[in-house]
Order: sequence, then structure tokens, then C-alpha cells
Amino acid sequence: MNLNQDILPNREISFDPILYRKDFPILNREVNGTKLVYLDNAASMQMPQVVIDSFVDYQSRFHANVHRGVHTLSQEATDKYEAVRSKIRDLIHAKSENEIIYTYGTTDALNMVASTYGRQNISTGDEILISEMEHHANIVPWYMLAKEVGAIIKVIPITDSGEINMDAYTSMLSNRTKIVAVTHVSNALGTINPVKTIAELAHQAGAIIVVDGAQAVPHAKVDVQDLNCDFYAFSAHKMCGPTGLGVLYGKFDILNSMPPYRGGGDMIKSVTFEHIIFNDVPFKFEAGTPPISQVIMFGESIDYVNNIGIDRISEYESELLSYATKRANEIEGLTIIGTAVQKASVLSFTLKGIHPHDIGTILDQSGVAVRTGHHCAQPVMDRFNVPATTRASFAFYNTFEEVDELISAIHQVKEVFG
Amino acid sequence: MNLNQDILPNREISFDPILYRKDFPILNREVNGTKLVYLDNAASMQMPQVVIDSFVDYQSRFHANVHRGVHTLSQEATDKYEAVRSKIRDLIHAKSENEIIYTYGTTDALNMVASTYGRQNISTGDEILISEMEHHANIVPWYMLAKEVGAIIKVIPITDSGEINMDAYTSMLSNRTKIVAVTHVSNALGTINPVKTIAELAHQAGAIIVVDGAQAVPHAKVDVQDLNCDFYAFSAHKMCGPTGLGVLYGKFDILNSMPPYRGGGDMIKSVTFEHIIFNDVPFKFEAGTPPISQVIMFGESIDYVNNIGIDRISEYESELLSYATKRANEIEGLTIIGTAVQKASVLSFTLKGIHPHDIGTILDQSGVAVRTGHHCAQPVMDRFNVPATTRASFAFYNTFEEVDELISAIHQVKEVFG
Amino acid sequence: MNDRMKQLYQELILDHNKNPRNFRTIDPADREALGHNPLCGDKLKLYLKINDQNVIEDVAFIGDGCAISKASASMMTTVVKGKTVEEAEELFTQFHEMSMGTLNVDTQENKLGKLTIFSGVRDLPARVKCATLPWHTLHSALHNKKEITTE
Amino acid sequence: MNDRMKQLYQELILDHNKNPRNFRTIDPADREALGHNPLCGDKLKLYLKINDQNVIEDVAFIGDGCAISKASASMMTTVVKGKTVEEAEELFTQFHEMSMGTLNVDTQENKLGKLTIFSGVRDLPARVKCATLPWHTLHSALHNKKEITTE
Ligand SMILES: Cc1ncc(COP(=O)(O)O)c(C=O)c1O
Ligand SMILES: Cc1ncc(COP(=O)(O)O)c(C=O)c1O
Repeated sequence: MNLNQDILPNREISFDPILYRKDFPILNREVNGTKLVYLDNAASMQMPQVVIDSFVDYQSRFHANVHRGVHTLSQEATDKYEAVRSKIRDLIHAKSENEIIYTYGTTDALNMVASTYGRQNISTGDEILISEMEHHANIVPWYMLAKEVGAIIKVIPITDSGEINMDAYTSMLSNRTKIVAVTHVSNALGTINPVKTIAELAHQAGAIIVVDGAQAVPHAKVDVQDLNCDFYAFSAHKMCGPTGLGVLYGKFDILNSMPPYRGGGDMIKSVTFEHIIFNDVPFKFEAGTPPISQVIMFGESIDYVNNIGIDRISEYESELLSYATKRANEIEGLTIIGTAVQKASVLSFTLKGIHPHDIGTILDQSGVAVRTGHHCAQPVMDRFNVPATTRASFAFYNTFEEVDELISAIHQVKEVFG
Repeated sequence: MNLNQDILPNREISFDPILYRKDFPILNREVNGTKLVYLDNAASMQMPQVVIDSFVDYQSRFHANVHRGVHTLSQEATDKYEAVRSKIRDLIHAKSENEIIYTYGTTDALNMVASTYGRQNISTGDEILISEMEHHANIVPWYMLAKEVGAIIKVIPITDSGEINMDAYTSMLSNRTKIVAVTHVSNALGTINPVKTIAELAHQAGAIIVVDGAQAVPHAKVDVQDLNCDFYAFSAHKMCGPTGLGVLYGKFDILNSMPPYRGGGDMIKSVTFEHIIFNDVPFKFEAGTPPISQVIMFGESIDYVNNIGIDRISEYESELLSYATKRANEIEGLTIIGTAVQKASVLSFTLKGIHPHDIGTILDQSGVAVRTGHHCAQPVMDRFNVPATTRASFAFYNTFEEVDELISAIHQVKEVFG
Repeated sequence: MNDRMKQLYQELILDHNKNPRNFRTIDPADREALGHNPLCGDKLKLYLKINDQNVIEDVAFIGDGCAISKASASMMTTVVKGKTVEEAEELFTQFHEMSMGTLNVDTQENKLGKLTIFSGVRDLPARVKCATLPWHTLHSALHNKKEITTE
Repeated sequence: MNDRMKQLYQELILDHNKNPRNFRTIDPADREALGHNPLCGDKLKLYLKINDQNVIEDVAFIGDGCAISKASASMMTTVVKGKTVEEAEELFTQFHEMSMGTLNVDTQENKLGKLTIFSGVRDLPARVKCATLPWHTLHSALHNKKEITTE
């Protein structure tokens, strides 16, 4: 493939993805006899060598269970493990590292909020507002909670371009609204939501706001204090980190007043069969052996991303997206789903008369890995009246050449289907 | 240290731990200027190189999110990830791989049972029997459930040697008993409980049995069908595997009738805001991006342990324990806590007039890593009227020489305290 | 475009995808079943008329899906019409085995005929379920189950 | 036995561990506080008598704990008795800083005197909390808090 020079933005080469590609061993892989073009970053990002190495180092030299031992290994493991809390605090600009709870993923984090804060504060007739563009992880826990306590879920509609309808949102708020749960960035559409405004309105109505940050943290600077959100959840594996680790940020006073989630070791101060005293925040929410090696790896991931600079990443990814959008729009029969003004690096589209599943298969034969399906956001599919879309999602290690490979592979799909 | 030849069992060298030690890079580590003697295996076992390598290989060549993609990487990751389910089925002799649920640890698995089966089936006045030797992970979830639904927790007493008082247990069972929750092997005492008999009696009373297998699976052959337990939980990190992964086994029909635990992606078949159809077992209980790399590593751990042979491991560890017990009993002022006839490789003890914390510190100066404290089993400490114990726990890579180093370090402690 | 793709997306498949045969409802039908593959959103509804000689007199489907599942459904209807329930079940088994790679249509005897055009899916694990969904749905319709999901 | 251990478990510490001073209750006391380190099970209860000149007239403790925490409590009681609340608070701060390694008792001015025997804990992160637990408990008793936990 040749780079399409005409519509390539006239870039000063301030950001060179090639510098970073070499850090990711998997990007050298071949797939179906051709080089891998990995454009499924919204599903899970790849891991740089330094993070892989940090695991090898940890298991080869430091592994022990944390928080419980006087011996050297346990102490060292605990120190390394706890040190990451303040890195995460800095990453999302929380006030205190005690507001950082290690979870097993965004899904686990959102379930934690629904099961603790939710069960404690929501009752019959209360309303939970969620947007029409939520990931299942930010729908199903609320659905389950609502069923259990008799609360009502109301859906904030989105516009044809895939933006939250702010007028509708405003008019839906009332003193019955107890929780507003929205995604910061939509994984299906790419939309970046005006979370700060949404939070302000929610607070005015007396509700709290729960933000799904799974797609935001890896791609843009996040400041939970500035956004003034009450809870913020994200996953390590979407930002160069391992699977099996997520983070729940919560305002300290809220966390402090919440009942625990899982029961077990480490989340208690004292146990008799008659009476249990729970530990302090954040440990109260971290029962059992935590994801120790995963936390330590994620510390490395954060350092890695910080070294590049999240602002530079945002900027570069948005150049990539503009280019991809431009080229995709030139393809006849291609419709982009999600055309918000503020978008992260997600390009979701349909091709007239061709099912996404077939597109995915043929693209894969050219080594281009994209996601096809409902992206765990079936209501978005229903909203746009499509069974599924094809989604290319970009990371900072993707290149303009790879966008061209995507476009050329889409042309091949069209050839096959005549 | 010289091997104490007199009381060393007259072993045929059928099991040579040196063969396996070289597989564990961390065992070459120095601590406080002397070689590490790692005797904290009940807290977490170390990881062999092949398992570490499997992580590197996975992240360098196969990583992608599972279950959702048509592209090659996602397909390969899914295949590798799903293949481990049948390895686990074989490991614990379950009937079907659909009875194997991936969780984030034993603690998470036991909470899952309490939150799903428990909430569904337990109500006011029902009784939950747990033994006096349970780990907090098998106490707190039941305590929380009991508080919520108004059930009653009854504690099965243990004898002075640390065995379940079976007469007491039998007499406590009644038609009010709904759940019996016991550990297969006690992490604080080493006791191996007669789970098969306990299960039979529970079933006769119409109760189900939940078994905490965290300390059993790494050290002995487990056959959940023979034991006839309804649920069985354990953690990967206690058997050469990674943190952040556990397993919940459940009988299929029970799992099938249970409500889901966490809500999110992958655990649903279809989502509208009005109605959600949940996925089939086991996926119904696996919401969100699962611990993919952890599962794949654990597959390697299982292969590694199978290659050695779990029966050979059991036998060798029990020789180690006998030797350690013999030598420990020679030390004046030392009392072994937990002297059951059937014991796994755990040696818990107190030293007259010396606090375990001081013992732990001084042992650590000789490179001997043991655990001191309540071992997340405060009721056991109360039962034996000690604030804490010192616990040495052995794995197949420990040697008789290491037992000698432990004993000699204990003598040093006594010297210091005169 | 490599050979594997060319083998999978042959003219015949593309044609059945574009112009599916028996793409309609039957009302009233003797048997109906719903097939669903939540992973890619394939959905189809199958209708059967079976006479008292156990012969499939009519068969039709409606639904939404990828080219593979649509073509597979369309070709299935043309093949099973006029066959007995037992013959249809045998085809289901053979089709299933071919897709899983346990039946080699080049070397082993079978009655699949033109259905062997789908043999390429065995190399595409993600697509096996698309090709077999209509057959699983038929299988459950014949067993009077109402809904089937493949994943 | 290496030097670090010898430094930590000196005669004086072992002696205070074996024969703790002021190991009793005060009833009625002006202030009481409970200290608890759940990790190792250290527990202590501290009693204070403070006169209207703000001087600690009497201080005593009971409890269960490791040698380090017991000796630290015992030596603390001998040192703060007769001191003003302000002086005791200053000692708390300096003791805390010494244990955390931010105060170097060899080179920086301080009023710790024989309490510097505990300076060795700064190299043993797991034990810092044992040595400082009595002091944290004193600090909260002086601030009228009833319970304190270190971990
Ligand atoms: C007997 C027993 N049960 C449960 C647990 C909890 O396991 P985890 O911390 O891996 O969830 C442990 C280990 O800490 C244990 O030893
Ligand atoms: C917007 C959004 N929310 C939530 C999730 C769930 O994250 P996880 O699967 O890591 O729990 C994802 C990713 O799958 C996502 O994209």
C-alpha cells in the first residue's frame, strides 16, 4: 500500500509512532501470511515489552502475598503494590490515593458501585438515568439493581450523530433521580461526552454521577476532580496493561459511608463469629489476595504512557481518526456510525448490503484486525437500526499507512461482494 | 547447616526437589545477605519459569480480547483461553467443563456463591454451618449474607488437635440447615477435613455443601464428584499460577438455576433497556473482559504440576511435614498448633514467651520466610487462645535442608530472647 | 484476496446471499424455530411443513445475518425440501461434521452434494457457527425446540 | 544473628519486654485510648492522669504484643511521666520521624535520649508500626480519641 499523499494531513512529524511500535513485540506478528494491522484497541490494547518485563521481574524476584507478612519478600511486594496507588491517583488526578480501589476490571468496578452504593441508597421508585450509548457493563448492573429494589431506569436518548441529547437529559432530571451513569467515551461510537456538564446537572438535581472511563483514560487526560464525578471506573488492559485489573475511583466520603462489597481476608479489622469490624477505605473494598502482579504491571504501563505523554497521544490519535474518517467517507456505500463533534479514535461503520461479519473475515485475511458485532452496546445498534457494525479503533502505535491498509481492505470486501 | 541425619527419614530418593527448584527463578534470590528459604507457600506459591514464559509468549504473540472477535488474534486467544477449562475440569475431576467458572480468586468465588445461590435460597431463620477453622474468605461472605437475609450462622467446633468435631457437627444438622461451608484443608492448622463424609451428612439433612479448596488443590488430588460437593472454590496463585484468578466449580444443575452475579458484557445474550436475556452457564457468571492471560498461565501451571504428579507431591510434602514436625517437637517451649491425624504441609506453632512477630523478624534475617499473624483465621487463634502463630508451609520445591534451616533459625530466636 | 477467501465467498454463496431461496414465512407452519448467534447478531426464523409420511413438504426462513449464514440457510431449504425428517437429520450431522473438520468431504462418503461448498469454514473457527446456525435451527425445529443459540 | 538484629533486640529492649514498667491500669484515668495493630495482633490500652498544669502525672498500659511494641510502650511510659502534654507531643513527633527514617538521631538534634534504641526499626518496614503503636495511642489519648489502629 502506498500512503495516500493527497489527503494525508500536512503533519509536522512531532509524533512518530514508529518509535513506539518497536516496544510492542506483537506488532511484528504475521497473520494469514501478512503483517498484523491491529485496529482492535478499544477491545484491548497491546502490551509493551517493559510491562511484560516487569511481570517477569516481579515473579522472578519479588512475588509474595501482600499486606500480611513480616518477611522481606512480602514487604517488598507490598511496597511495590501500594506504590501504584499514588501513580493511579496522579493519572486521574484524584485527591487522595485512598480514593483508588483496585478492582478486577471496569465491569467489576461498576458492579461494585451498584451493589454497595446502589443497594444502600436506591429504593422503590427512585430513578437511574443511563445514556442510550452505554456499554453493557454500565447497563446490566443497573438493570439488576433496579429489578431488585424496584427502581426505574430511564434512558437518555442520543442524537443521530451519536451525542447525548442534553435537552432531553436536562428535562429528565428530577428529585427522583438518584444516579446518573454515563460513559466518558463511547466504545461503539467514539463520542466524547461532556461529563463535566452532565455531572453538574446531576448534582443540581441531587443525584450522583458514575462515569465509565474505560475508553477515556487510555486516550485523553482525565481529571476526576475537575469533572467532579462521584465514581469513575476503568480497566488496565485498555491502556497497555494486563487483563484482570480495573480501578474504581470514588470520592472519599462516599466510599467511607458505603458498605463493603466482597467479604474475606484483608477487608476486615477483626473477625469473631458474632461481630466483624471492617477495614478502612480503600482496603474495605479489596477482599482476598488482590491482583498483585497485575497492579505492579499497570504501574509500568502508566509510566510508559506518561513517558510518551497523554496529550501527545490524544493529539496524534485524533489526526489518525481525521485521516481515517476522510478516507472512509470516500468509499461508496460506507456509512460512519457515530459522527459526534468530539470523538476519540473509534471508527464504526457499515457497508451497504454487506454484513459486518463478512467484512471482518475478509479484513482479517489481509491481516487487518477489527471488531465486528454489537460491541457490547446492543442498544446503540438498535438506535441506529443496524444489527452490528465494523469498528476500527486506533492506538498511538498505529500509523497512517495502517489506515491505508484498512481502506484498501475495505475496497477488497466490496470487490468480493460485487 | 548440616542435615540432621539421625532423624531424617530413610528415604528412597524417589522425589528430588532439586530437580524442580531450578524451574523457580525466585528461589535463587538472596534475602538479607543469605539465600531465601521460602516457607510461605500457603500464602502464595512461587511461579516456575514455564508459566512466566507462557505469559511472555501470550502477550508477545496472541493477546486480544476473547469471545467477541472474528479476527485471528481474538480467535486464537479465545481458543487458548477456553482450552484451559477442560484442563481444570480434569484437575478437579468435574463432570463437565461447563461446571468450571473463572473467578478472580477463592474469595471472589465464595462471594459469588453467597451472593447468588445464597440470596436466592436462604431466608430468615435458615441456618448456615461453618467450621471454627474457616479462613475469613469462608466466614465473612456468610456473615454478610446472614445479616442481609436474617439467617443464622452456627459454628461447628473443632477439637484440641484441630479437627472438626464430627459428633457436634452431626447433632447441629437439621432441616433448618441450608448450607454447610467448610474448608478442605485449613491454612492455619493444616488439617485435612473429611469432606466426603461432611458432604454426605449435609445432603442427608437437605443442605448443600460449599468447599473452600484453596489449600487442597495445590497439595492433593481433588475429585469433586467423589467428594460430592456442590461448590468447590480455589485460587491459581496457590498452585504455581498467577494472582487474580480463581475457580468456582458448581454442579451444573445448581449453577443453571442460579441468578447471575456481576452484570456486563459476555454474560448476556441480548440487551434492551426493558429486558435482558442472560447467557448460558458458565458464561452467565463471567461478566466483562475475563482474566485472559491469567487463565492461559494457569493452564501452564496445571501442566507443570501434572508433569510432576500430584500424588508424588502429596507424598513428598507429607514426608517433609513429618520431618519438620519431629524436629520442631524437640524444641523446648515450642507448641505445634494443629495436630490433626490428616494434615497437609502446614506447621503452625508458638514459642513460649516470644511473640510470633518477633520470631518472624528474626527468621527473616536468616532468609527464612514464614508467615506470622492470624492467617486470616482469627477464630482459630481465639480457639487456641493465642494472639497469632508462626506458620511454615511447604511446597514440593522445599528441601529437608530448608527444614533444618528453619529449625536452626528458631534456635537463634530462642537465644536472642534468652 | 487469498485462496481461502475465494473458496469461501464463491459465486454460488454470494448468489444465495443476494437472492435467498424460500425467504418467506409459512403460516400456519407445523414447526417453527428461532436461531440466534448473539456474537454477530445473526438471527433467523425457520418454518416447516411436515406431512404424515414424515416428509418435509415445505420449508422457509426469514432473518438477518451474514452472507455465510444466509446462504447456508437458503441452500439448506433447497436441499431438505422433499426429504424425510431422517434424511434431513443425517444431512445435519454430516454438515456439522464437515464444519468441525471431522468429516473430510473429499475423501469420506457423504450426501452433502453442493453443500460441500461450505467446507471452507472449518479453517475459520469464527465462522463455523454462521454456517451451522440454520442447520442447528432445523435440528431443533425437528425436535420441537423453539429457540436455539450458537456462540 | 546479624548486626541489625543485635541492634534491634538489645538487652534494654528485651528487659522492658520481660519486665514492662507501668504495666497496670489507672482507675479512674483522665484519658484512655486503645491501640491495635491487626496485622500482628498487637493490642494495648493506655491510661493517663493529667493535672491542671497540663503535666502527665501518671501513665500506665496493659496489653499484648510483640517485644518491640511492648518495650516501646514500657519505655514510653517511663519517659513521658512528669512531662507536659506539649513535651510528650514533641517526643511523639520525633519518635515517629525517627522510625520513618526522616530524623537521623545520630546527626540531628532531638530529645529522644534512650528512646533512640528503637532507631533500628527504620530498616524493618514491617516493624515500624510495632514501635510506633504506643506513641500513636498516646497521641490520640492526648487528643481524646478513643481508638487507634495502625497497619
Ligand atoms: C483456606 C483458604 N481459603 C481462602 C483463601 C483466600 O484465597 P484468595 O486470597 O486467593 O482469594 C485462602 C488464602 O488466602 C486460604 O488459605
Ligand atoms: C465503554 C466501556 N465500558 C466498559 C467496558 C468493560 O470493561 P472490562 O471488560 O474491562 O470490564 C468496556 C470494554 O469492554 C468499554 O469499552
